[in-house]
Amino acid sequence: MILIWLIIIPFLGGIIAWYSDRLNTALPRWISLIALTFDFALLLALWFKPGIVLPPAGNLVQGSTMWLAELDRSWVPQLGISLHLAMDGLSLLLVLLTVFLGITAVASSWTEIQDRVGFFHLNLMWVLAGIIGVFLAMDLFIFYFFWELMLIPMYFLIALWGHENRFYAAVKFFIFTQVSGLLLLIAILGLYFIHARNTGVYTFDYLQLLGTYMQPATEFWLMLGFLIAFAVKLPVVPVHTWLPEAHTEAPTAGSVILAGLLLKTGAYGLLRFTIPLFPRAAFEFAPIAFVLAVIGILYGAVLAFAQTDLKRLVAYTSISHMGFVLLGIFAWNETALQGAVMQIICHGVATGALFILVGALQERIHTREMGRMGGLWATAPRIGGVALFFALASLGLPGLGNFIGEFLVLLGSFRVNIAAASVAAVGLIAATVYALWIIQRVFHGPNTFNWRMPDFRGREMIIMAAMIIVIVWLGLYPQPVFNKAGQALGNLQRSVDIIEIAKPRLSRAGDTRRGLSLFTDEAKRSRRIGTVPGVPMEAVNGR
Amino acid sequence: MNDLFYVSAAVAILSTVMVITKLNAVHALLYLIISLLAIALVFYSLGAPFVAALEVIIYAGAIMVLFVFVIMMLNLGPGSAEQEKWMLSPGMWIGPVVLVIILMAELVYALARSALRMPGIAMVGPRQVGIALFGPYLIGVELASMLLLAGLVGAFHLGRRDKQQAIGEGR
Amino acid sequence: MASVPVEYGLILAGILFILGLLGVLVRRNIIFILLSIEVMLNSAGLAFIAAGYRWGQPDGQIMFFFILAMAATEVAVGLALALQFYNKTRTLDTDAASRMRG
Amino acid sequence: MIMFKLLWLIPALPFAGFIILALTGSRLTRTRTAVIGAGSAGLSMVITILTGIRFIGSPPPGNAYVQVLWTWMSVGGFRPEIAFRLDALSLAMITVVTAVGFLIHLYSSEFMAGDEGYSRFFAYMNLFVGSMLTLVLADNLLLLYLGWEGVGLCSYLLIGFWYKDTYNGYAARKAFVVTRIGDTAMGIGLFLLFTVLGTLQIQELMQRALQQWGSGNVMAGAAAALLLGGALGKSAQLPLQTWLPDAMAGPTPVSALIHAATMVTAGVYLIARTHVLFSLAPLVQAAVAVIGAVTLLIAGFSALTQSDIKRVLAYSTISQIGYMFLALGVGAWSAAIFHFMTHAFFKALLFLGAGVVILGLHNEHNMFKMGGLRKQLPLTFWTFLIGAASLSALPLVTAGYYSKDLILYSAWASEAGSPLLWAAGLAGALLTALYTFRMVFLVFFGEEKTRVERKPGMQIKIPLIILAVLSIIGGFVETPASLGGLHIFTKFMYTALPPVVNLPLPATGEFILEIEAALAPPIGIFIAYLFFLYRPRYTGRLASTPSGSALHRFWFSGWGFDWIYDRIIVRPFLWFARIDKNDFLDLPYLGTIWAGKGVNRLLVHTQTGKVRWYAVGIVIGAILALSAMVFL
Repeated sequence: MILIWLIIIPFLGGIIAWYSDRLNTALPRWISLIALTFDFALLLALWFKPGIVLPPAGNLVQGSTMWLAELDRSWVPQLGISLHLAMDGLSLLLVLLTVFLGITAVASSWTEIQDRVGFFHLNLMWVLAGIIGVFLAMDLFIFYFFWELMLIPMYFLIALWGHENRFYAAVKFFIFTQVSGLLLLIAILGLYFIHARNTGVYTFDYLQLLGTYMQPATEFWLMLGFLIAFAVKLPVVPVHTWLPEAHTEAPTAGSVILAGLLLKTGAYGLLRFTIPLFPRAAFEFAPIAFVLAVIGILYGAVLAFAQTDLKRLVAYTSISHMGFVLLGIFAWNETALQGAVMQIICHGVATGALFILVGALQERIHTREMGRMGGLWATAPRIGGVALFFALASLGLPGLGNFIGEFLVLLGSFRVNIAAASVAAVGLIAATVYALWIIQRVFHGPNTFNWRMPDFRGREMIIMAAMIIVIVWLGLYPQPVFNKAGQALGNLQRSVDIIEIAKPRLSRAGDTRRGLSLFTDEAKRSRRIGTVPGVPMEAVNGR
Repeated sequence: MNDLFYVSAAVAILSTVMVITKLNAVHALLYLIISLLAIALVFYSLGAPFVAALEVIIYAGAIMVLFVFVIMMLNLGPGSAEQEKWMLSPGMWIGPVVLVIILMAELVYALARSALRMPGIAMVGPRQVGIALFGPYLIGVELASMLLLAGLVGAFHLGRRDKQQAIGEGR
Repeated sequence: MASVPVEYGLILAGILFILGLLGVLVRRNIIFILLSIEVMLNSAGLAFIAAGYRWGQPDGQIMFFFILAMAATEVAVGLALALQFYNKTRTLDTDAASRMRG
Repeated sequence: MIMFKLLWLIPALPFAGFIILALTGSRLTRTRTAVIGAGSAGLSMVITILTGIRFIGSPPPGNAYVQVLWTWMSVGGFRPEIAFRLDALSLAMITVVTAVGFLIHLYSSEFMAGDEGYSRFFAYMNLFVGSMLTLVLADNLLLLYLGWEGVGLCSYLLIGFWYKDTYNGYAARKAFVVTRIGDTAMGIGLFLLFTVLGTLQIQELMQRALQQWGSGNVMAGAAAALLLGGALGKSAQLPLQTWLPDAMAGPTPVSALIHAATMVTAGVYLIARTHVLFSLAPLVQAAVAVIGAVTLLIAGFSALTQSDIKRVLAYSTISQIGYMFLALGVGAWSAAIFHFMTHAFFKALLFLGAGVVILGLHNEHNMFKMGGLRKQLPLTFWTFLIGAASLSALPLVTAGYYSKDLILYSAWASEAGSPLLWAAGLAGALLTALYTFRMVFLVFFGEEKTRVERKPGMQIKIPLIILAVLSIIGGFVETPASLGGLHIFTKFMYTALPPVVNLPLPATGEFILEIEAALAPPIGIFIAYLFFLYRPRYTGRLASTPSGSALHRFWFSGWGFDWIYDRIIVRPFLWFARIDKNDFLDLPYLGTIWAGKGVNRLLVHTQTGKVRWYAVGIVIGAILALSAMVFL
């Protein structure tokens, strides 16, 4: 039941905040803050719940032992829809991130939003509720419901409280996500009917749909449907162009949620659904995904450098950073996956903080154009110091969380694809270029326009301090996060392995995955599954 | 009965042609009434006397009277025929006629494909119609009555001259 | 009683229908358009009657009854619109009412 | 053992200093800031010295002590720890880093006294010392990488310390980005090492490398080459040397500490630390030697033409690190570390002396506007002269002589050495003396051109004196065979690094080599005297010939490397960024919008507003529908 409360609390909090607007405009802020804090407390309770013993290797354990908390109620049995929410370590981390960033988003818009405060918080809280739902749903129908639920409030956040070009940005965002969402729906239905044809059971339940047998071509197309929906959210390079617009035009809280959370739903979808549901097709696709990821890393970084609008610059850095996540997910070994999860969390916090910083600057000097800034360090050293910190986090300075994420992703993917990992590493140089450019252009140099502005004070310093602590903690002692995620990722990996064992039709992609016979532990892995590296399963089975 | 059908069909077609070609609205209206009466005869020859009567009473009677009233209210005057002639330039006929002929050809072709010179079976009297009308079709009748009511309200609302307009004309 | 072939009735309905259609397409005067629509409705009714005649069932006539009700309503509303239109534009030319062009 | 238990404090104290200064901002008084800043470095030095005495007095088992603080992470067999390792190599490094670091902190407390960013300066400096110590003490390559990037960051922050000048920011970014290129190569090297050998713990790694790879193994070559990439960036060696001269934009103490004494030698340390890999890859090791030799010559020639006193020292640093690379390349690991140590002393001394001059002359960097400062700044002159003599490797009396002589000897005599490398080194020695004394003569001799406004106080004088003493006596721990054959330093190093493998050479051969090495510096000094003091006109005439001035410009600009990089990397990058500001990939989507609008514009014409026209549409639709029904 705790899971449904996690969703209902922000949902109701939003409604109450909306109505309380009439009494006092400060009330919605407090109500949202209290609701989210309550959620946070619930999550901490889940975090400290006694750990769950890892099931023995090679067994996909279904049912309650997999989860920290689970809720499974039949809803529309005729269609096989059930209200199935479940939380494992991965979901817990992402929901924690959601609530944490939600709190910072509320706090960062404390003075920025003065217009329709209640409605703003309604939208904010509903987006958060939708995102939490996405991270918890284990029924594809429910998942799709939450997936769509988070879009519409987001659309309003951009379209009503955004900046100059907000309608264009909001519509673009909506069309991109909606079209890709429809592809997702088609793919879900396709999977649903194929599963029903195979087994006669109509169900949307994730665990039952795992391992559905289908023709390779069908699997590929369904995988593509899932992939595109998540790739648009992530975003992967050719479908990324909604992101700079949306991020730039959204209000600060909207940008924080977009960059910190909405993008993560794409990564989560790839991790939880695309690869486990369609492992063979996904691995066949992996080389292309690597190429796209590498292009995204470099292209995003170069374009970030090219921007003159500070917020747009930060937006492009997200494309670059999420390229690492894509790389890590498709590398699909423990190191890379852990790195991807770490990158998801740290990017959420660091980029969220950068957006809050940009928002704070815009509130003070009413421009985002970097050409109109310069030398702000002298007048606002705290803002400068905090910005420097997050710029360094963004460029992957060791000792900060982002470095752990990027390093592990590269380390893991190096094992799978040397070229991709090596070229992706060049992205670190490009990241240096744009991160330092921000500092130079905004805080260093002469104060040409004679800006005078108030420095960060209480509220803002608290937000920033919390985010700095998280990043430093994750940079120096990330093990608690790895422990939480490890169990969930282990389950996901095992589910894929089992599918591959159950259906002895290893494709070429299987070889790619263990193609580097050079490296010993891949060879070990193969032995466990029962193949010789580089030899397809058919040969082993004598077919 | 066959002769009645053919003759009245010819009359109906001819008078309908006049309806769409006449320049004067009242003349056209009169031709339409003739056409309707001819069709009433066709109905009779097709074994539907009740409907034939309805056609005469409601169509040729009530509905046409509406037209007459409206034309009278508009009070178009002598210039209207010339204007109508100007509006009806000969070149305008070509396109519609071609389209319509194609449509007709298709209709005839469709009918001819299933050509079975099917004869009619029997006369269906008012009694049977009444039983069916107030039996299985009762809801339809109710709906029709509601439609008529809506039409009444709509016509009343639309036909009313709003005050501003009246003031404007009074000046 | 040698009866009329049903096809003939249908063909007559078709001819009347396309004549009405022609009227709608060609005439610009709203009164004539309404008249032509009456012709088309009537021909549709004729088609129903012919069908009912073929099967000897009352359903065709009942359909005609409904068409009749609809035609009456349509004429009432249509003529009211025509009056209103004439009051506004001082003409019956439908092409004058083309403010909705893109 | 209790002393060793305090090992973690050595890097932790400067970090603590950084945190305190960063949190308090500019609210502390200057004195307190200086006490915290210099004090944390000083305490760290005291602990280092005590630990070092203890280490030499009663070495721990295996001549190394490892202190594990906590497990950083444990993911899929990747299990780096936050652990520090104390052995002879790291002890030598941390001693130099903390000692020179503390002296420079002390110097800075006076040097920076008038600056508004006083506490920020000390915060960055403390962060640097902490990171450098982490780098040196790290037990695994990932922690080393943390320190490695940390020092790079501090270098960036301190070069751009006076941020209001856009040029400083440019120089700082250039330094960070260029070194990051090397760092990325190093990062890939780490991936490779972990993927193949399964650990990043340095000792474990070296053992596995020895077990799994034979000499000349491709993997070992690749790994060594990638690590070398990192070392080249950090140590400003060819082809990544271009950032160091520009890095002189930072405050002078920064140049002394980061860009002369410690950070830039991190590459030398890295190669020495992973010497096993390089031994397994003779080709890469040979490349190290060649790069060192070429760099030392190129930088030497550039130093000869500079007019900015700090840029002379910067090129000289590149050149001296070239010597260290030469030593590493021929397998003389200890010699490289020995030269690192003496270089740290005399180069820091030279920078600090130059700082006094610059401060005294109102930020004047141009040597041609100085002159005759000998009388006005006597202490600075004498200490500077000692530093210059040591840099020039003046025989017998200076530390630089002993370390450089060792390198030259190894370059000839070592298995991996060759007469060519030795010749390059010798030519470099002559060049070093030439440009060093050119600087001394221009600045301290000749006519007095300006008045010194500000005389140094005690906080500046003490470090100068101590460093001057170290620049002389620092070399007596290691002398060639003909001068007593002391081998205290190398013997100590052999507990961590293998000795150099020398080919048998007759004693007379060694003696001849020494004579030649000893003769080169005095000749260089004499030429400098001839050209820059006795007959400066010759120089002007030589430089004004067409080929002379072309050569001068070529050397002055650092052999055109900046120009080439600007053309092949920077400009294409900027060009692409400029034309693609609005993202080409958005074009297909914009295209759909345009297509939509275009079709809309076409279809608008169908909306005539005429009823009959719409009726025609219906008719055509009916015809089509009917056709479909009838004919299909």
